Amino acid sequence: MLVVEKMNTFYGDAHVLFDVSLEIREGEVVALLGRNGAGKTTTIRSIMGLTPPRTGRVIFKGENIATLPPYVIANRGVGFVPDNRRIFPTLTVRQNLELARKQGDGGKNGWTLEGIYEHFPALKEIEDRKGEVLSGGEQQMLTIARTLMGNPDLVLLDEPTEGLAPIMVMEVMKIIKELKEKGETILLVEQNSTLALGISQRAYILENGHVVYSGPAEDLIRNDEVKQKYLGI
Amino acid sequence: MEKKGSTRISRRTFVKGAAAGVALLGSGAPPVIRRALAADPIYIGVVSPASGNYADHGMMERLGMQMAAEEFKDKGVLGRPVKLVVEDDETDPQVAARKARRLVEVEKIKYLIGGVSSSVAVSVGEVAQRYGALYIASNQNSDTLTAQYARRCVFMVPPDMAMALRTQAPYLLEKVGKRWYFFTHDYEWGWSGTKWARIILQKAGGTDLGESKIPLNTRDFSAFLLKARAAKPDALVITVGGVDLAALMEQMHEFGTYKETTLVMTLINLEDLWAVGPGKMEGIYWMEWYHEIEAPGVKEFVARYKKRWPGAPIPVPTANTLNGYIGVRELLRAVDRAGKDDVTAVIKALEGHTVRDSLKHDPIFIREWDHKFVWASYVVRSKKPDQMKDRADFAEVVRWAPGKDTVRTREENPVNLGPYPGQ
Amino acid sequence: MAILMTEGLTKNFGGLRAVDSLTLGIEEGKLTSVIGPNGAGKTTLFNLITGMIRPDAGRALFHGEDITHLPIHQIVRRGISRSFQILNLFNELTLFENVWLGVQAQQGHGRELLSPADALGSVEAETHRIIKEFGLAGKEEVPVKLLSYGDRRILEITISLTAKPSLLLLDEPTSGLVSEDRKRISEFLKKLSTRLTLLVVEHAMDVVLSISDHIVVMHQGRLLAQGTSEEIRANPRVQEAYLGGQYRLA
Amino acid sequence: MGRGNAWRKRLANPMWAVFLMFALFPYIPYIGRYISLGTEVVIWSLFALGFNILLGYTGLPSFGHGAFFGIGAYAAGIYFLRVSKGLWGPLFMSALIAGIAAALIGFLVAKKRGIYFALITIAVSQVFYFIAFRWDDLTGGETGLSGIDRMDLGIPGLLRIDLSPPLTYYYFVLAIFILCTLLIWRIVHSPFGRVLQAMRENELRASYLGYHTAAYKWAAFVVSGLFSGLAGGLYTLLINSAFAFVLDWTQSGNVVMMTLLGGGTVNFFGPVLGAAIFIVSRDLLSAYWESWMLLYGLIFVVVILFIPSGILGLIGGRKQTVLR
Amino acid sequence: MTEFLSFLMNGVVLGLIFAVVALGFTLILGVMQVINFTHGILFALGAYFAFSMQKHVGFWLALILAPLLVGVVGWLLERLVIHRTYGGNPLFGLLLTFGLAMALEEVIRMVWGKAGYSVAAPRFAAGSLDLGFMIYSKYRLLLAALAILIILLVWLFLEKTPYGAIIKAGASDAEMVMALGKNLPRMRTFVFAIGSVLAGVAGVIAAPIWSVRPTIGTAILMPAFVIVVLGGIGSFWGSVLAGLIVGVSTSVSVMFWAQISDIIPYVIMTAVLLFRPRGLMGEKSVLEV
Repeated sequence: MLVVEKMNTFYGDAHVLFDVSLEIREGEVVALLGRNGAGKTTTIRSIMGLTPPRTGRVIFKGENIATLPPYVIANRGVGFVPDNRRIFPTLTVRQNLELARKQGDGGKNGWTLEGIYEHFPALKEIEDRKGEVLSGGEQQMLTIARTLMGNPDLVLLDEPTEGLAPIMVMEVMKIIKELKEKGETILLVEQNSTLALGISQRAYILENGHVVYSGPAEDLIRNDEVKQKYLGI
Repeated sequence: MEKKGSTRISRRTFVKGAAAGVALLGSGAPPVIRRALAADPIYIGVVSPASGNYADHGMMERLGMQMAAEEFKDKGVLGRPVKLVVEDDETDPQVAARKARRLVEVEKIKYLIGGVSSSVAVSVGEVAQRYGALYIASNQNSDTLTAQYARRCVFMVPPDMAMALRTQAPYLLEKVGKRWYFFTHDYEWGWSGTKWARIILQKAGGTDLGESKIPLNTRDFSAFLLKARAAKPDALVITVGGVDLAALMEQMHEFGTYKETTLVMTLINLEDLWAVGPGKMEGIYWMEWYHEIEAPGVKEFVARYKKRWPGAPIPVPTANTLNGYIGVRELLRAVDRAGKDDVTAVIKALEGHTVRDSLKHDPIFIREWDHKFVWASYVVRSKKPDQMKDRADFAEVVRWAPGKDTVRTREENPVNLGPYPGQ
Repeated sequence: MAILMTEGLTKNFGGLRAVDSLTLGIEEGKLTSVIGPNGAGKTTLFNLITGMIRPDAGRALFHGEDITHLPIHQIVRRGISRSFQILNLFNELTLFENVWLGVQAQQGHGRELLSPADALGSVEAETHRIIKEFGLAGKEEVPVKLLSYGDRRILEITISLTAKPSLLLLDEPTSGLVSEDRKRISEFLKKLSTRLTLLVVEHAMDVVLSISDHIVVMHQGRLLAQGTSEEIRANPRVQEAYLGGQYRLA
Repeated sequence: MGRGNAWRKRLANPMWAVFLMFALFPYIPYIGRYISLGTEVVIWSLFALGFNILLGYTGLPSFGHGAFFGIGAYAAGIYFLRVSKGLWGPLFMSALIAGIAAALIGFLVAKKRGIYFALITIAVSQVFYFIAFRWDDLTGGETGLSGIDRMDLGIPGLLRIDLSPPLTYYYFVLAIFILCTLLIWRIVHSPFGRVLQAMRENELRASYLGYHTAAYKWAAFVVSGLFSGLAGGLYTLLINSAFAFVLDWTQSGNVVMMTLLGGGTVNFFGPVLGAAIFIVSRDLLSAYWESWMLLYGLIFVVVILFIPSGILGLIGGRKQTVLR
Repeated sequence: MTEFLSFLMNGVVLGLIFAVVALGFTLILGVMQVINFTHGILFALGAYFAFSMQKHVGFWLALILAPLLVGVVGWLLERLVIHRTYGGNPLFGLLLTFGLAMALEEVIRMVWGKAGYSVAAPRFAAGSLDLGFMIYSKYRLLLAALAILIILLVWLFLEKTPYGAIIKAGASDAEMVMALGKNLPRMRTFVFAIGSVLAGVAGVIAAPIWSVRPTIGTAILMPAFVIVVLGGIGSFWGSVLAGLIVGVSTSVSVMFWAQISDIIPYVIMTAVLLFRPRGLMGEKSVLEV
């Protein structure tokens, strides 16, 4: 579904991603691991067109989207869940969700507002509250739900458990698992590699902007040497 | 009510024509005479607003200046052709000074004319004095140009505010009443209007109901109008000009102020009335000049204007036009009288001179000790829209006073002009 | 004796309590590490201590003096310096100039308006000395934005040392570095800890466990546990609560 | 010496060429006749150089610097007319009073940065504009002050130079300009000047090195105000008058534009080039086309869109850092 | 007392016009972070368009058409040049629009001439009305009603429509809006056009009382600017409140000390900024670096 070929990305003059190549197949959950500053978030931003790659190709559903503006990429079916939630603080929960709705139905799961509320009953209860007053867990749930409202074919999930209480971490992981079961295609960026590997089929490791490892998740779980070297565990 | 659609289309072509005319005078003369005029031209530098608050006034004065210059097209002055060089002062004294310096310093021009706002006149006068050039302030009315800012190299064409009020105030006391309220534009010119009015009012034992000082660039006058209304004056004596006046008149109309009290403008220009349009203000104005007065030569002058500037934004000459015309004409005549192209000689030729064809009811006398042009001015009463015979026919003249009766005397305004340039 | 004490330090961001009544003592001469998941409040703690933001409650004492409301430069002059997780350098200036500015600040020449900056011999000499000490010699004239990431990481620490602090706060000094560089930094930190007190936020557990005299574990703005490497490794609360049973400490 | 020359390389020194060009200006055919335009260019160059201490070196976009120029202009005029007729007195006062005003305003803005800094400086300069218009007893209101003579330069009994001819005044202004330029050059290359550049690059880091950044910004503001005020004083003596119009916010915009146009963010002499182009082109344009403002405004647009680092930046300077 | 009431009333009317202008200004500033110096010119264009149209189409139609035309001008400006400054240093936008404003003012002079014109108030609203406690201009009452209506419409638009939600979201996190599939460039153009329409409509309704001149744009710009900063960037009710404060303080100070009436807004603004840098109701200050 998504093929990233030799992507090079810069921040100003600084070269951040070096020939990054990835592949995600339909219905797969792929983990993207690595230390802080390894380039995980930049990879996601580059795919999304927020920090467009200078060279390389991003093939989504057979078309190169590397040079398209982010809103076109989003409308082609890529969903983005940012790492620091980025709820719109002045809008209510409901407005946050409705905002993300797209024209046409698209997407195989056909998420609607009702469907979202059914799936995230907690959000229904707080639908008239403004984004700025939500707790961290509520915000995280909302940001995932908001992306689902766009009925994406591919979800880019950036550090969904960051800064959450353990109980919320479990909650969020449960949601991701459910999404996986519903057949969503997911690229999951996580600090917590144990958690991420637990639900992924395959994994990539980034180190200083280079892909240094790729392979099935089960292999990586057993490969202590690689984990020690690149993930510090 | 507004019928400007047709004039506006022709306006741009008109402006173009006017600009071309200014650039090169004398070129249309017959070949023989042109050979005679082959000498260096006499240049006059015009520093006049083409942008800024008084742009419309500037346009009107330039039309008059050019008419005067064209009178010398055939014979020239001292056998030399006449050229006007026009610079935009942007209604900004600093820019005006820069332009004036440029004219004097680079173009070596000896004669300057123009200046609608008093600050511009002061700054250009300053340049003229420093460089030993001659400056004719064509259209500013503040008293100070012939008092604290009086200079040997500066002449002032229009009547000043002392003359305005000494012409108008007696009429008001006689016909309107003795309870006055004042609107004063809060700067030099505004103060002098109210000052002279108050002096006359006090002498006549009238009641001074107070004053609102109106800051420059006021857009909303409603507060002042309400305050004035509360005082219930017989006459609301207004010395407000420029940008702000149109808005003031508009709002007086809106608040119906003219129904409750008589509005008195200590100075109004036809340009301002034209901008506001007929029927917006009823009252008594002082005007320097009016194109309908029955003085010798006025009809001919108006006809000439209409012929020369068929597409002009205002179809009749205004006081600004007249002053521009008189300024350039008298300057050139003075050069001719002096017999040489020399500033001191021309100043001397202007000083003490009397001009018979003034287009007003009395001749102009150019006083040698303060360089003031002493001539008449007029009190007019507005016409109702249905009485107007055309759109420019705003008023009827109700009184005039000769300049010599209203101008300040030497005792009132002792000034010393200093030495002649180069002495 | 604690060189730095925080007493009930609290900071809220909107509805989020980033640092929650944190009371902590940092021992003089030791290397203390602060660990905890992203969002635990570590960087906020650094910002509070160094005067970048003001706490909503509580205070920080340095050598017994309340520094809570001092401006940044005053705190720096009292001997607290820091590095940043996200590189915070003068990017358009050269490496030399970056260090030079720090040395000049320390020597107090900044108020001289009319003397040529190039003539400050002592600043220049000290700058060269420091650049050499940190193994950056030869790159003096390179604009910082063109340096390699590793060099910039090292410069980030170098420049914070020019203030000659007695307490140095390092926010993820090895963030984004490759293994060799990380080793270089850990050794360097170890050496450094013999000269001054260090407070380090770090994610790389290998670094943390090998260099720390003392480890502080934060979670959700609170102090979860503290102790030596061994104690933390053995602490069931840390294992249970912070690591949620799913993390595994090496 | 050796290492610090990075700073120097960045500003390859065309100073002597600039001085020489100005010195020879009156002898250039045709435009050399226009001495007072030349004088104006020199004065505005000084103003822009002073301003650039803030914009180019400290990275603070003051959008109200016309206020200091105007305050200097009035200070010179008022001192001359009210206190004492002299040459140095008014000039000294113009720098001093503008410096004091800058010290007061600097107090308000020293902790601000970026656009926010611009906003407050615009607002404050407007207050001075209105004061100049309203306080007629002091400032002459709308009519301004005039009759401010240029007194002779000299030591009593020894030397007298009459400054009233435009040419002698031109060289007098040029002499002051050269002195001030050397001084400003010195300041931006002093330890202090480097702290300013450090703050421009990264204010937070500068304060973590132990610099009291607010105090440095304040000082930069005051120094910049002093030179701007002196330029205003020289201007008053040039036009022998002072008007409230100099305090208008469009004037403040003009000095920003001059500085950017020439390349003040990349080169010490950018402001000088900018001032020269700005003033001369304005003079020429307005002499030949009534609607010159149209072209003038569009030049702004073109400069911002296509050569934001100014002309010297285009020719090849360090990538500009202030504006992006 | 009656006198004071009339001054207050005037201040309110003045403040409402200011508020409409400032709302457009703050919308553009809040969403695009551009300090739009052309806003005054857009106001002036509204007045001039209305002046040219009213003779042919009457007051009400001009009230609709003129602002729309201004919106088109704003749309063009944004598409052609202003959008290029987004995301860069805000100073660029400021200087660019500064130059554009200069050029456009000259265009007004070239098209409509240098002189001013008066604009007639609609006949049904001419003259004054006896309110019992005071006599007041009918047109001003109409103007106040229109201004309030416009303010409410803008509020409803921002609060109750999906477009409003997108605009508000875009003001707080433009990138995220884009990542959710919204065409941000188009939305920004749209917001610029809406801001222009607001400036234009304020120009239309203010024209009959201020008359039109090429310089009215410059004259309205500084008050708008003060109001936006005073009220807090991007704050809807902040702008309305600050508009009223500026209007009322200007008007009422005339009663006591007319000379300072135009300094007062700046003094209030400076004082507020000293103690509350984000303005009266600013939630987040986009201007603080």
